[in-house]
Formats: sequence, C-alpha cells, structure tokens
Amino acid sequence: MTRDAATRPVEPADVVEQALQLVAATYRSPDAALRADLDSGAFATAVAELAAATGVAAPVFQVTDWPKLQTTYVTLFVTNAAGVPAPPYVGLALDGELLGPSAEALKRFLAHHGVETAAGWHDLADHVAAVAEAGVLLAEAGRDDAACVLLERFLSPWFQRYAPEVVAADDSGFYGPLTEFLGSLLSEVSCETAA
Amino acid sequence: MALGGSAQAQLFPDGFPNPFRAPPGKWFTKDDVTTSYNYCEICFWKCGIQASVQGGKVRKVDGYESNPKSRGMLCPRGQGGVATTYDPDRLKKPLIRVEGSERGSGQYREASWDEAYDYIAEKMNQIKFEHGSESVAFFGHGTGDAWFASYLPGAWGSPNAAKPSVSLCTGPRETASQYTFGRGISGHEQIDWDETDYIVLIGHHIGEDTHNTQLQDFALALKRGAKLVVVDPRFSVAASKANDWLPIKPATDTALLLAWANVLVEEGLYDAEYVDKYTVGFEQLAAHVAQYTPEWAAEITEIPADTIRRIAREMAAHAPRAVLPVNRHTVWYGPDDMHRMRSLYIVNVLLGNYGMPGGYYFCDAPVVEAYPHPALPLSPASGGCGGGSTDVVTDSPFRPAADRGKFFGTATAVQELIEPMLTGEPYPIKGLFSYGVNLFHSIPMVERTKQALKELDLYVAIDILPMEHVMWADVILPESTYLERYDDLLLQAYKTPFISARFPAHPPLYDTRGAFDMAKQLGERLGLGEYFPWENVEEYLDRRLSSIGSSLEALKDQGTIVRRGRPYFADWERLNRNPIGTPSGKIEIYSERFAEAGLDPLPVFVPPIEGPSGMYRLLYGRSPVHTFARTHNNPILMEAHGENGVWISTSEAAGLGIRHNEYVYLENQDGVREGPVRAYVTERIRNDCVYLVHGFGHKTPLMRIANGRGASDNYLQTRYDLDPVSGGAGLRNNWVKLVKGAPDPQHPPVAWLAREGSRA
Amino acid sequence: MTEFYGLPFSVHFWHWPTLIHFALVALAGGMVLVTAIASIKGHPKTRTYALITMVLIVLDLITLWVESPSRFRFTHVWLFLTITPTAPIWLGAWGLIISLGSSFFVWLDKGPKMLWNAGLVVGAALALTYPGLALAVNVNRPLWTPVLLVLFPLTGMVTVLGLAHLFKQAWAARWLVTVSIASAVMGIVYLFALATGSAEARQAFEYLWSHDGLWLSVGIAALLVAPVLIRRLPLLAGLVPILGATLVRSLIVEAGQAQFFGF
Amino acid sequence: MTRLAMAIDLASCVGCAACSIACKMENEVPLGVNRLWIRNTTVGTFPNLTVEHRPEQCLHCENPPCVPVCPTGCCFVRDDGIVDIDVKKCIGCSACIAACPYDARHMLPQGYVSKCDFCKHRVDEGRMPACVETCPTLCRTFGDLDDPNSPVSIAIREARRVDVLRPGLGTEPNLYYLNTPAAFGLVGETGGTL
Repeated sequence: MTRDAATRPVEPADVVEQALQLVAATYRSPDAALRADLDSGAFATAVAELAAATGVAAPVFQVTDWPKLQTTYVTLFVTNAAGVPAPPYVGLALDGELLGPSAEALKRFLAHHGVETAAGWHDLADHVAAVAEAGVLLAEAGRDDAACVLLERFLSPWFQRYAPEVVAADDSGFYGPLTEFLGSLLSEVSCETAA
Repeated sequence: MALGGSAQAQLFPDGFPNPFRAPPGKWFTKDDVTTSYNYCEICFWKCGIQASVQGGKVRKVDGYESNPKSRGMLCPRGQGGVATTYDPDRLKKPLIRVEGSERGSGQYREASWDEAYDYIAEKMNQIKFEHGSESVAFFGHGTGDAWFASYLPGAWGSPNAAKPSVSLCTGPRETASQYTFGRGISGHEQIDWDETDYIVLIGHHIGEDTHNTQLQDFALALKRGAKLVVVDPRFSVAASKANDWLPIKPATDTALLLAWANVLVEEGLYDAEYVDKYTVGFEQLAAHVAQYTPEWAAEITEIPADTIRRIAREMAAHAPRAVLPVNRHTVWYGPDDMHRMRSLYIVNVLLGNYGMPGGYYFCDAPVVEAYPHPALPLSPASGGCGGGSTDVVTDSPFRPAADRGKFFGTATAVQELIEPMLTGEPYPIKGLFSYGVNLFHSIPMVERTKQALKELDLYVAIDILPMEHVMWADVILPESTYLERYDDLLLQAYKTPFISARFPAHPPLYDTRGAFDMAKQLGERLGLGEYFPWENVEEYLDRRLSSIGSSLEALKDQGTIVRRGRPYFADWERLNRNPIGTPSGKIEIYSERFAEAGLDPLPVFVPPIEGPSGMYRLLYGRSPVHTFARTHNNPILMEAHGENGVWISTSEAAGLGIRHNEYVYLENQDGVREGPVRAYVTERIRNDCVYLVHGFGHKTPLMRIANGRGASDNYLQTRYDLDPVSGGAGLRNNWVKLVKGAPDPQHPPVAWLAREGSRA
Repeated sequence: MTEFYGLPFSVHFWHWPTLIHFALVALAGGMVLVTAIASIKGHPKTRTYALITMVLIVLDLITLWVESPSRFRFTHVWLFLTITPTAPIWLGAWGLIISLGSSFFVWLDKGPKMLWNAGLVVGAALALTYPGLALAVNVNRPLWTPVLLVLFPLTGMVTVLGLAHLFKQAWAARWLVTVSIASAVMGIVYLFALATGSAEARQAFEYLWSHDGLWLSVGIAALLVAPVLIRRLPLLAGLVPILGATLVRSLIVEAGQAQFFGF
Repeated sequence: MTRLAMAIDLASCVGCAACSIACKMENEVPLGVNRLWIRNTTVGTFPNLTVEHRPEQCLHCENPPCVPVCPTGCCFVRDDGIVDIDVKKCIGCSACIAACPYDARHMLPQGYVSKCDFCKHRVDEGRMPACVETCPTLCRTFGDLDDPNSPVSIAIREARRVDVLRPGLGTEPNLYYLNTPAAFGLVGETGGTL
C-alpha cells in the first residue's frame, strides 16, 4: 500500500518521523542520551525545526537543573505523593485500564508489523515513549501509514487525555511546555489524506 | 489511495477495538490460553493455584485438586487478588529519594537497580562502621521474608530481624505451644477437622477470615453434624453457624477457659488415661484451678455459670473428638495472652485430643535440603507463623537483639525495635529494611513510627504498592508480584506435608524483581557473595529439588508434591519416636521452665484494664475479601467491600442518637481521630465494645482506590500492653468514642476511580 | 439489617430520556387515534392530522434511538424480524410503524382508504396501550399495576386533546373535559387500589407517597383544571392537563422501577 | 431432558463472596455491575440472632418473566434450561431488566444486557460453573434435576428445608436455597422474627 503523491498532505513524511522521535526522547526516563541531546542543543534544534515545519508555536522550555528534571519526571509520570498526574500509558488513556483492549490491539498491531519491545525495555509496550519509538522504527522502514496509525489512534488520545494534567502539574519548565507543544503538534500533523 | 476503510483493515490484523461492536469474545474463547502453577500470595495460607494467562495477562486463577491447601477451590481474595498485578498505581522502578528532601515528602528520582543496590550497600556499610551491623533492622512479611527477615540479616549479622506475624499476631500461641508441647503450631492451624464432633471457637473468625481449606474443613465438619460453640463479644459469621453463642465480656477469655478446666477436673470429666500417659503437672493444675469455679467465671465473663458447666460437660461427652481450635491472631489484650493460649491448650489436653483423631494433629514440614552454603554467622530470631525461633542470639561478636530483656520469649518483637530508633537504647538502630511490612497499618503508635523513621540513616522499603510508609523510604525497591516471579519452594507442614512451587505466569510488567534476586544482588555488594553461591533462582530451585529426586521442570508440570504425614501419637509410637519436644518429653501442663524464670508455671487470669467512661473498647477483625491492609487498592476486592463501618450496638447507638450508616468520627483515649467512618448499628455486638474491620483508612492519594475509605484501627492504637512472656503487643486495650457530625465523604464509585480518576 | 458484597442491579434502568419517550408516545398514540377517527369520519383536517402524527412518531422514534444504549448498532432490526407478541415493546414498535405507514398514505391520500383506516385503528390501539402494558406486565414491580392499562391510554389522550384544544380544534373541548375527569378518577383509583392492596402494594404505596405524594397530587389535581376552567381560561385549561397527565405518567414510570424485595 | 439447576446450602454459606468474585473474573464482568452478589441479613435481637448469608444471581426460572417481554427474542431458554441472551439481538431496551423480580440482569457499558448464564461455556464442556467450583464452603451444588443422582438432586433430596425466592410470582426458579438459618424461611419473603 502506497500513498498517492497527489493526495499527500502538506506536511512531509519526515515531520511525522521527527515528531515521533521527539516524543520518544521526551518521555523516556531522563537518561544520558537525553542529557547529551539537550547539552549539544540537538534537542532544541529538532524542536525548532518541527515548529517551523508545522507552524505550531515553538515552546519556551529550559533545563536549568538536571536532577530537578529527573525528579519532575518521577512526579509527573511515575510516582507522586498527590497521585500521578499523567501515567504514560496510551492504553490507560484509551481504556481506563492497563493491558485493556486497546493495549492488546496495539500489541497485535506491532506484532503484525514486525515490531517488538527490546529485551532491555522493562515497561509496558504501550508506554508513550515506546509507542513513539515503534513509530520511528516503522517510519524508518518506510511504513509511514503504520506510523501514522500509531500517532493518531494511540499517541494523540494520550496527549488529549493527559497533556492538560502535565501542563498543570509541571514545575520544571521542561515537560509542561514540551507536552503542550507536542500535543498541538500531533493534532496538527495530519496523516489523513483527502478521500 | 485513501487511508481508511480497507487500508485500515490491512493495518489492523483483526480490527481496532470498537466499543459499539458486540462484546469481543471473552478470554476463555481465545486460543492462546496457557496455565502455570503458583501458590497464592494474597494472604499467607498459600493455596496452590493455577493461573490462566491469555494475551500476556492473568485472566483467572483457580485452585487445583492435587494441592492440599486449595483442593480445587479458592477464596474471594485469591480470586480477585490478580487485579493487583495490573494496578496502575504499582511501584514500577527503583526509586531513590532526592538528596536533601525530607523523609515523607515523597520526592524521588528513578534509578537503575545497580545504582539502588550500590546506594544501599554504601549506607549499610557506613552504619556498620559507625554503629555495628546490629544497627540495621530487617522487617519482613510474605514469602520473601525468608530472604529479608532471615537469610540476609543472618549473613549480614543483625539479630534485629522481625516479622509482624509474631509479636503482632501469633506470638502468644507459639510461645505457649513451645512451652507446653515443645513444638510450634504450624503455619496453618493443625486441627483435625475431618474427625471432630464438637468445636469451640474462641475469638476465631472463620468465615470472615477466609483461610481456604480451613473454611472448607469447617463447613464439612458442620455438614457432618459437628456441634459448634462460639465465644465472641460479637456475633461473628462463625457465630451465625453456632449452636451456642457466648457473648463474652472482652478480655475475660482466660477466666472462661480456667473455669472449663475447673469443671473438667472437679467433675472428673477429663481423659485420665491420656493425661496420665502424655502429660506432667496435672496435680498442680488440679490444685490451681480449684479456685476458678464457673460461678467465679460467670461474674467476670458475664456468661451464666450453668452455661459454662453445660458446655464443659458437652465437650467432655464428645472428647476426644471435641476441640478448641487455636486461632492465628492471638495478641489481644496483652498481659495474659500467653496464659490464655496455655489455658486453651490445657483444656484441649484435658479432653485428650492433642495428637488424637478429632483434635490437634502433628505436622512437620517436608524435608528438602537447603542449597549448600556456608553457615550463617547468626540465626536471627525473627520467628514467624510457623513457630518462634528458640535460639537466643548471644554469640559474640554480635550483640543480642535490641528488644532483649523486655519480655521472656525469644522471637524478636517488631514493635519493640521502633523504640531504639528513637532513643538509641540499648543501642541505636540506624538502618531499616521493610519488606512487605506495612509500618503504618500494622505496628501500633503510628506517630512514634513516623518519628523513628525520621531518625534513621537508611530506610529501604521493598513493596508492590506505594503504601504510606513506602513513600518515606530512602530507596524504594519495587517487587514483582507473585504472578511474575519465582520464589523459594513452599515446604508446608500439613496433615499431608507437601512441596509446591511458584512459577511466573508472565515476565514482570515493569522493572521489578523478586526478593530472591534483590537479596542476592545486595548480598554480593555487601561482600556476602559466598552466602549466595547460586547462579540464579532457577538453578537454586532445581538444585534443591534434585535432592529429593525431582527437578524444576518436573514441578512445572506437577505443581505440588504431596508427602505422607504422621498426624497422630499412634503414628509416632509405631516409629518409636516422641513428637513432644519439651525437656520432660511430655506435655507440660505445669511448666518448670516458666517457674525457673519466675513466671507463672500455670496459666493465670489477669483482670482486664477498664477504659474511660463513655468510651468503647476497640475490637478489630477481618473482612472475607481483604488481607491485612494490602488489598485495598484492588478494584475487584474493593468493589465487593469498599469501606469499613464501626460496629456499635443498637441500644448504644440509640443512646448516642446515631443512625445506621451515618458518618461519624472515632476518637480514642489519646484524642487521635479517625474517619469519617460509617456507623454500622447492629444487634450483633455487645454494649461495651465497638468493632472495625482492619486494613481500611489508607491515607495516600497514590493509591487512588484505597485512599480515604473507612477508618484505620491501627491509627487508633496509640497504646499497647506488652505480653511479658511472648513479647506480643496487646492492641485491644484502646478505647474510642463516636463523635457525631462527620461529613459524608461521598466516595466516588470504585468503577469510576478505576477508570477515570487518575488524580486525586 | 442487610449488607452486601457486590450489589444487585437495582438502580434505575430507565432514565429521563425514557420519560420523554413516554410523553411523546402518549402524544403520538393519541394523535394516531385522532387521525383514525378523522379519517373515518372524513374530517376536513385529516391530512393535517396525519402529518402531525407522522412528525410526532418520528420524534418519538428519534428519542428512542437517542436513549438506546445500542444506538450505534443496528440490532433494532430484530424488532421487526422476530415475532414476539408477548413483548409489549414489540407490539409498540409495530403499532408505531403501522401508524406511521398508514398516516403517510392518508396524508398522500392514495391507495385503499379502508386499509389505511384499519391500520390507523390497530396502530392507535397498540400505540396507546403499549406503554401501560409494558409497565403492567411486570408483576414483580408493585407500583406498575393493571390499572395502568386504563390510566396510561387515558392520560395519553389527555395530552393530545389538551394540545388540540390549545390549537383551537372545536371538537376537542368536550372530550378533553371527559377524558381529564376519567384520568383523574383512574389516578385516584390507582392510588386507592395500592393503599388497600396486598402488603407489598401497601409498602409500595408508602414508598410512592413519601417520595412523590405531593407531585402526584398536583398532577391529579391538574387533570381537574380543564373541567373547571374550560370556558373561562381556555389556554390554561388546555395546558395544565397536559402537564398533569405527563407528570403523573412520569412519576409512575420513575418511581415504579423500585421493587421491594429482600429488605 | 436436561434441567440444569443449582442449590445453595445456606447452612454452610458464610457469605464470603468467593463465588461473586470468581464469577467476576471468569466472565469478565465489568466493575460497577455483578452477575452474582451476596446479601447478608441479620435477623433477631441480641443475643438471639441469626444471619442469613444469601448469594443471589439469575435463578434460571422455569417460567422466566424476562423472556416473553423481550421484543427481539434475544432472551431465550436453552434446551438444558439455561436462560440465555443472544447479545447480537439485544437492543438494550431494558424490558427484561424491568421484568426480572430478582434484579439479576444488568446493562453492560456497551449497551447489552447481561447476567449469570450458569457459566454455559464451562457447562458445555462438562465442568461446573466457576462459583460452584471455587466455593470454599462447598455450599453450592449444580447439575441436572432430571437425573436423580446428580449432586443437585441429592442435595435437594437430603435438605431439611428447600426454598425458592419469591415463590408467589410463579417463576419456578431453578436455583434452590437449602436449610435456611431462620425458621421462617428466606428473609424478605414473608418476614417474621426468631
């Protein structure tokens, strides 16, 4: 199945890939790779490029304090004395339960397209970062259509459900602006073709 | 070509879930259902289960026939406990408290396992250097407590390893049993239900405490026509099945038991032949109980003397197939708890039922060699359900446990290890491991515990859920649930001793590990690698099983290996062996060892402490669908029983102007307030006490479903009375009043919380 | 005293959209009868009535569709592919469809008129009686008594006659007075029968009276407004009985979902 | 002929809800509704008391009021007596919910009516329903009433007392309650005191 060039949406296909890449980088547990990308400015460049390509207002974000970023990540997505604002599981956003029908559909979908979680990935397959990464893999393999499905049917609902919570609860100056940006970006990056 | 329609079908192998289509086929219609053997960890009865997995998720667990503890059946907790594994609130990754943040403020960063282990090891070594290895305490509860409350502390060298299952639960019965029979009561209660004809339950909540096979045996005994007497200040579920209910005044059970002993002796109803053959000290007992007449007991217990006499005679008429079963939670009122258990055993002995059909049978655990390892430097006296340790740790270079001298018994008392954290007496405790022990919902005096935690240099919590106390830890190690991990073999002492094993139903969902791995990894970093010589858990289990000619692979298909038992005296006598382990080799009605230690050699009654006027003694118990305080975030179980109510008698409630289901506060003698909690106005309780089901009243938004539902008895237990013999903490000496005017908390439905309420 | 582990499904199963349906089906059913009589008698406004009937039925069907939890499935087709005459809802479905079809042809003024008239009569009978029947068959719910078999058609007619009176249909006033009084009488009979009935009926009556007694009385009283005011305040005389009838029907549907068992 | 029936011995039942939760897991019954629940009722005054622990579920009536009111024929009775639902035909009209005297039917979030089906998928394989299999008090028996040697026939024959819920409605339930703890029978039927 290939998409007709004439009905291709205005966005180039690599916007999708880049957007997914950015989602994957942002919602993984803050690790050395992210730190390197932040320090080198590669992260900021990618954000700026995406903003320019899609016309979504670029976010104002900052990373003043690395340990603070790590703590905020935990507070927002992992554990929080006041309740976790945004559990990072797309199935939870879609079904209200873990490993529910949507998570199962995602699993079947990924299996169907030959993507599986790596042995070192100790989390659910429907973690936002994992889904985005799967999308990147699919896009790299030329399966833009499948990547788009991940973006539209799985990632976007998570942003719709939880982006406001992240924005409200963030005090790092990083996750809030980026989530807002990525949320609008994902709703802008339309994969749908005119029928 | 448009993306949609047929393209969509091609993208999705079998379609995207559509809420408007007919409900999809249930799990049992799918073709990828597999099963694996396990033993349940929702309570500690440890029933053998088979987990049915479909789509990477356990859908159902069932008991299986060949397992003597489930026999194909399962209780509500076991059935619904599965949902905890899929609880979004679970602990998912190792967490380290942010440097400089206050304990209890709950600020964490994620860490790798290596980082977490290194962090812990460094702090432990520092504590060892500054204060000695004894200054790290280990609390454990659950299957993995073998590693964290026995093995690791033994290898590390801390006698301060304790299990709440001793001093907050079974302590009195175990000490009494050790000093009467020279053996413990096994982890389950060794009552020969199959043969008994007359059952007297004292404060024993069968039916509310859904220990699976015990409930089966109890029901079958009643079906066979066994008579049942229930002694309880509350009309329990068991009482609803009873021929006689004796609504006893709380804290006077020992008086009743002594009066029964009196009747049996005075009227010559005891089994003289049995007593002669198997016991010592009957004469002293006869002289001792002469004073405890039914008339004396009637005044204390508020049970008519005639009734006391009648029941004693009925017991004797059915002896030896009449039994007074031992229950599990035996720390009740403190000072005479051990004596109460001794009196219970002695009445049983007078009936001649210990080691006889229809009474108490003997059971020993099946023997499977331990994995060969160097001898541990010390064996910690953490005790446990299966019998307190009798080793007193005095060998140098280790100091004795920090609770030594406070009581006679040898198993460590968990609540007595809190004080040294605060006072540094007899020596400071600066480090703490809490493996599955809910510090704020099991140990009395919660405020003291919180203060103590603030004083520590290292506090490590190992758990599955972010319980209140977990969020105070410096390092949080998330454990895999029983459906995701291997564990040590279950070597169950039973009428038919058996071995069962736990196989993970699927890999861990998150970055979690089993206690086994954690102990080994940590041990290696502590320089204790020689004590952890196995490669991994599979190799460990396989090697152990090979010593009995089996293997891990064989057990994978089998689940349980059942052995033959030696339940009765006759079985032991055929082998010329004596099951009684006392110094005299006989059942010691009169205990020389107690006499030597300056304790009462025969059971005595200690009159109960009376509470302030206008207040009610706070009793607590169980719900059939919950275990301790650990199942209250499980949506399935919480939907069945979502909040507790404070039981108060109809007449008292009328006097206070409290309506059924009205929300009230509970305020105890020290002004601690709990609630809002529903008033459960009922005819089923005496006027002088109120009752709460334990485990409710969680106080953390991190556990969305559990948070704020009902009241916690433990937060109201701001005092306790130490049993000077066993070290048990008598918790039922707290008094509460009901305060009107509590708002209706308007709990959202569990179904809604489970789906929507991701944030409090 | 009773406590539960898990709960039976004893919550209300019919909600406010269902109450709207009960109001609309009263209007629709009554209007079918009016159209039938007009058509038989050759009333000059027959086609107008037929058109109004069709509009009302379609509105009612839309309400039913909206309230249905299966509105995005097409299982409703089974209503017409099975023969289940014991089910009042099945009867009602056919009654409304027959009425809709017959009205359509009456409005077109084509085809065999006798057949359409017969269709209207049958359809009116089914559409008017089925709501009461759907309640009365549930002998387990004591508030839904056989009296409803009379009360519901009557109150249904009240709403249509009230409407007709409001739109100044000359023939309506007389019938409105008669049917309103009959409705009020049946309302009182309904309450009286409950209050003097079996133990369960009395318990149900107490429940109804303590929850909705006031509004029920208001509703019945409203049915008596028409006879009193029909000459002096024709507008009120038309409007108030409609509200009264709808109120009485709604309260009975709403409260009647309770059953008194096991407590 | 097969006439499947269940009997619950109330003298054994402790109302622990193992059956209810086993049912929930087995049949994936969503939170918020139940196919099977427990009604625990206290009768009497201190100290002369009794408690009736009564599990309730669909009684699979011989004469089920829910079936005739179904307008699409989705409610039907199987040859073996199980009152069943063909969800493909269900329009969610709730007429059957209204007709059930026992509140045994519920609406699923997807808009279908559901209820206990005696675990027909198990029964068809010759296994016991999940509630019967798991019950730790062994108070439930299940089987064919037309077979005098089935567990349920034996249990009913040997019972001291046999009751059904709301017999006055003529529904002829196939779920029997044996050995009621209160001498007057089932609580909520005819009332009464100890």
